[in-house]
Amino acid sequence: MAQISYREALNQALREELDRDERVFVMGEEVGYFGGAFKVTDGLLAIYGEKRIRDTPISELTITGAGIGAAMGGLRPVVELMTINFSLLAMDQIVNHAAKIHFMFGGKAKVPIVIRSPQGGGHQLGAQHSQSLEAYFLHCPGLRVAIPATPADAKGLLKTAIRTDDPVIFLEHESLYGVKGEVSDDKDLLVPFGKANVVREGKDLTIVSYSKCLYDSIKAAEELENQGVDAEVVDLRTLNPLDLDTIVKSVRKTGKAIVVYEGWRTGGAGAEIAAQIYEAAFDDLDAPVERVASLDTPMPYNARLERAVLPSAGDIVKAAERMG
Amino acid sequence: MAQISYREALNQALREELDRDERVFVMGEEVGYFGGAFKVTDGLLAIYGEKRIRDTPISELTITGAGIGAAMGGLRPVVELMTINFSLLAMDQIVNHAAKIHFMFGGKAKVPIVIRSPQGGGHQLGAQHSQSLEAYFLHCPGLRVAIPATPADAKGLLKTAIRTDDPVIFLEHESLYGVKGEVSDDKDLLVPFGKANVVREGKDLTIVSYSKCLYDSIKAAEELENQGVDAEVVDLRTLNPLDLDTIVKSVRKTGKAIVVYEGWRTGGAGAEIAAQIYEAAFDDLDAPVERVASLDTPMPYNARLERAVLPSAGDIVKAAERMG
Amino acid sequence: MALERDKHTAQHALLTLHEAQLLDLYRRMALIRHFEEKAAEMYTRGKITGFCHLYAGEEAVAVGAIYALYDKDYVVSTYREHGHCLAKGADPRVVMAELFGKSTGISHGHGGSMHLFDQDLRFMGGYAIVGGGLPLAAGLAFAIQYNEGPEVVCCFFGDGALPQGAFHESLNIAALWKLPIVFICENNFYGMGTLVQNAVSQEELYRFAEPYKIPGVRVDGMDVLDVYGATMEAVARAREGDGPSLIEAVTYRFRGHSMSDPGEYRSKREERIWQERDPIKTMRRRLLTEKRATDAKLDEIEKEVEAVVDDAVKFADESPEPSLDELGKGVYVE
Amino acid sequence: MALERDKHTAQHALLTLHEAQLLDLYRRMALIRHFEEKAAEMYTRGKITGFCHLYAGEEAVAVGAIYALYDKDYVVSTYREHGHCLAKGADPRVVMAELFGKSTGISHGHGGSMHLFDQDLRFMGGYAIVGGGLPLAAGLAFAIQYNEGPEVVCCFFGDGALPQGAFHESLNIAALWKLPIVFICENNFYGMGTLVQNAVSQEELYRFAEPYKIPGVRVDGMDVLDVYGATMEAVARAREGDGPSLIEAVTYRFRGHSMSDPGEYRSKREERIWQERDPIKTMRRRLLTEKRATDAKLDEIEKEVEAVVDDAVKFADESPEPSLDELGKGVYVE
Ligand SMILES: Cc1ncc(C[n+]2csc(CCOP(=O)(O)OP(=O)(O)O)c2C)c(N)n1
Ligand SMILES: Cc1ncc(C[n+]2csc(CCOP(=O)(O)OP(=O)(O)O)c2C)c(N)n1
Ligand SMILES: [Mg+2]
Ligand SMILES: [Mg+2]
Repeated sequence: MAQISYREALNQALREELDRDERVFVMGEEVGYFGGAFKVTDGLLAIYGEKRIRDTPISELTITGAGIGAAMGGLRPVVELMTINFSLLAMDQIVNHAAKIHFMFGGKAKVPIVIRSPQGGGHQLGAQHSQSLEAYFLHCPGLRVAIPATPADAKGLLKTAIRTDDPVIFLEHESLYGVKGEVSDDKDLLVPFGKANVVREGKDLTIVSYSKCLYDSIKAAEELENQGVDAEVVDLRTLNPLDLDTIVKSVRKTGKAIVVYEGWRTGGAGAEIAAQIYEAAFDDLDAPVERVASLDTPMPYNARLERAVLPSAGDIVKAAERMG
Repeated sequence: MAQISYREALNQALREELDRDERVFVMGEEVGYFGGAFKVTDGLLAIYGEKRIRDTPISELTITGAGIGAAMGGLRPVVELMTINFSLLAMDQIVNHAAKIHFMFGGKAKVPIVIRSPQGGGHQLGAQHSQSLEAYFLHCPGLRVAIPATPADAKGLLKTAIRTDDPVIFLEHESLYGVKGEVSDDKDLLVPFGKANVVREGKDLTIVSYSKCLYDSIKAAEELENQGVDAEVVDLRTLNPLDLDTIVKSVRKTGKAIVVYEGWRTGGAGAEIAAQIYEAAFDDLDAPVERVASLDTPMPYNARLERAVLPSAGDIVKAAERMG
Repeated sequence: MALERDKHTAQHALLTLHEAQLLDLYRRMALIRHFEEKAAEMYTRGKITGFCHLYAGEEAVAVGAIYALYDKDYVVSTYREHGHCLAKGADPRVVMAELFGKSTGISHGHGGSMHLFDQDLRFMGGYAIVGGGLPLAAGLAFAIQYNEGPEVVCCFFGDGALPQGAFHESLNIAALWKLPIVFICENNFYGMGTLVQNAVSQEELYRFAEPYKIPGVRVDGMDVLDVYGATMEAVARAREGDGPSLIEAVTYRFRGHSMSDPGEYRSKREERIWQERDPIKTMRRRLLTEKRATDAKLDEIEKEVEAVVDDAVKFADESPEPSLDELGKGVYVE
Repeated sequence: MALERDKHTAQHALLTLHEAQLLDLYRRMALIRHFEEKAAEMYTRGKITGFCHLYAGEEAVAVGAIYALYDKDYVVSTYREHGHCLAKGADPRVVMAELFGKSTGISHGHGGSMHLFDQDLRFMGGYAIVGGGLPLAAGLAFAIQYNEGPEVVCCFFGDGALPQGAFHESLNIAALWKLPIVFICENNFYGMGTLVQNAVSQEELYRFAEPYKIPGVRVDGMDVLDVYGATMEAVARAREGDGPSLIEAVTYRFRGHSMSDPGEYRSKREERIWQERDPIKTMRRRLLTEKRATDAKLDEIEKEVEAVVDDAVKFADESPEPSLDELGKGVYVE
């Protein structure tokens, strides 16, 4: 066990998998000489060389498609899209190809690709560089969606993603790279898909979240504790598969749920999670599920406006108060 | 008033708007000489010429982007994407550009573009040609989303879309082009955005739907009538803006709601609609909102499998029965 | 339209190929033609549904190009891929069964006419998004290079795909990394109803190779030997590590874009001119003129492939549909 | 790297431009340089946040090209667009205020450094998606053609955008429809840390014009007169209805990719060589040598623009932030 950052945890996962399996390679813009726009792949080029750490031109559609083709050809590509905003250029390859190929060809093809990409706002990068797009990938059967919040999960889920035979969209958060936490150096420790993590137990209220919002949720739970409200906090870790059991177990206990996500409120992943909570635990709910999310607006550059658009611990506390 | 098809209604809307406003033009693959892959633009080239009815190369990203640029340059483009499946190639221009430009440039730019596209399954076109992607556009502030079910709405909403100063995603359904209905020939009759239509009144159950699923909903309501269940059927017409008032008014009355949509169940527009129903009418609900949608799978080619994947009147009836 | 390439490649191929090989080329083209004609019939009879894009008229391209490949080489294609799939060695039975949507189909009835696939044959799929196959093909070529394998990838696409961004991105990456791939653009002059000169600012499509510094050639796509010869050169180059090539095969589809397209945008005259250049008739004439085959032998082949196709239809017809129990399954490997 | 174009265009421009015009060119470049240096300072002091991509070193490209335009002509740019926006006539106050995120900013504080826009100036925006501006620019040119207007569009993008599909699609459509547009590729050799030869299979980027049958030229992007001359030709062509051109302006950014990039991938030596080719110093030297300006006059201009930039900072600093009451508003026109 060592105290390392989310960034280092991802880097470690990549190294271990590159060491374990010759078929694993990393491809993307600036992943090599530059070490990654967020330095996640730092140092890999020196160890693994250009063959396995491949800088690409700025061609998101074809980088992604080539990753899919390489996966069909027997490799285990880890494609980095510099930020999720650019994945919109690759949606055809992700949704029309990666997600479809296994089924559409009758089960005989497989596409074991991992598409890693940071997302999220908070750095005054404006409307075209601050999006959280997990909802698009959640609404696409054939894809898996992993979205770690902690360094340990970043490592363990990335390793699982690389070993999975299905295409995985692996969503990091730009604000989390510096976050530190305990991470095992056991090379065989995987974090399984579809197992949520109850990071804080409580009996009065369930806060369901993932990625950076987990931290806001924990902070809110601490504030609520001062108000005498004992909140349970669930980190989903993967959105597909979704661990509804863990959510429902918690909601049955608390009778109240808040879903916290950074995507736009309308049509976001939280709408689906809320819908599933209602469907599975309607009679256990004392109040409608609250959704705390980003306002439905392109992200403004101005820092104060940006802060107000993003969901915060304060918003979660307010939602809890609304639920009485 | 005349009895015309959904296709003819769209064609009529285009003609009227082309006649009314010199700035309106139509652009897309096969819209000219071929008359549109679904013949929606049939006959327009002969009347308006190549300047205003513009055949394009197969370049969805740039056709869409050029439409946006033309809109910024003062025109009123109606861009046809041959089917919604190809919009995935244009997501960057739609989500990163069309939806952002007005806000991101401080309100001084506007993008009065209409992106028309048919979607949906049911014709054995397989996984890459049978999708319903409204959920992606719903989860994107800055866009409007219109999705007519009837010939009258097809015409009236398209005219509104063309006259609107915001970018509109206008979703047609491949199975509806031949559907006939009464359509006014009043050139100034617009169907406003954000006004749902209660197409059938009832007191026991609310079925909320749009596009092709409206017909399944009506059929289900008729079947339910035989079982003594009096269902109200609401056609949303636009998903953004969403007429929550009309939905909630109905649900308050009936205490039960089924949301029917053809997109994949998980993360679909129905999740958002359901979540909003709960949020606004939790205490009025006698049972959790039922969602009837497509199974979470790429579309199989085989007709029998395809039929089973798609939502049907039978599925709606079963959902109603589940609600007791 | 004048073909700028002289026919020495074709002539050379004719001289160097054995009789058995020449007959094999003929047989493959004839098989595809019969298959497509039968598919049209079955479509009309409602046995095949959805979109069905036939390859009749273009047989020389798939057959000539794929004949230049080894079994282990990969092929990537489009929705108009019956020909490529058969040329790569697929059993007509499982291809026809797929068109019929049967569980015995090459894609288990999940794919249909547009989505044939066979990993073992290294037929890596028909894709229905115009231009969608090019990035995948580049990725397959990357995997070969990564594994230092001897294989090459042959990627087919239409003239309609050329204006897609994926074309440019894929050629650039393939050229930049010297990937072992041959891009074959089937220029049949139309993308649906759009003439190539209304879609591309340059009618000589092979010239798009130039800026990437890779070879670009135009071949007579109605002449199986010309296609074969040019592909042999490009494949050799790719296999030696010298990177990709672009081949423009000028050809013509004898039918509409798909079974539902009457092709009203084309003149009868134009169709007649191209029908006279029928690749199968041309090959027959040449084999007879050069005395490399007899009429009797060629007739025998025609009969043989007719029987094969009839058998395929029978097989498809008698095969079961996929079970409803499978519903919602098969979406994930794990 | 040798510049293949001879300098007769630059020489010609020097001879035909009035002294006032030459000084104007100098002033514009000096203004941008001072603006960028002040922006760097303000970024370090935390007044500017987010991404901030400076144009120092590349001034000759924006200034030379935009000097060839009329006011009514359109400009489309990237996230590295302070220079283009100022060259198109924007008030440095509102540009600086935008960088400060103030409500008086040219985009009301919603855009920031990467998203300047002014409809009246026909500065149609800075876009942060590499390649994203090209289709928009083609659309603007389409609108001009549609209205039979006399305007042209000038679209700037980096070498890094060349491998994007949007480049190919936009050049093809522009060429096919003979749209009045000038594509200006600012080849500063790097896209972030990636050398152009590791991103594009062809280093002479202007050659990508060839297949589209449009003119492609390479100009010295450190020489404002060369850029001006070449753009004049391309603009004249576009205005006469003869369609688009591609200009590759070879240039160099004096700073890192953005304020957070120390640029470790570049050698000090390389940087020094290019600094010696500083477009402003070059112009000064030439004006003095050719006796078209005096040292005193040029010093006066430098002082003048310094004052303008100082005033812009003061304005920006004193301006209010957008109000929180606006939250969630401004997303739709209606
Ligand atoms: C991205 C995309 N856009 C549009 C279509 C609709 N479409 C199917 S085939 C086709 C024409 C393609 O022509 P070409 O590439 O020349 O191939 P051909 O049919 O002539 O073999 C079009 C526009 C599609 N399938 N994919
Ligand atoms: C589609 C997309 N991919 C990646 C990025 C990240 N990115 C921003 S600038 C840049 C380099 C662009 O280089 P170039 O076009 O040469 O312009 P320069 O910065 O040199 O002016 C990259 C990769 C982006 N903004 N958009
Ligand atoms: Mg074609
Ligand atoms: Mg650059």
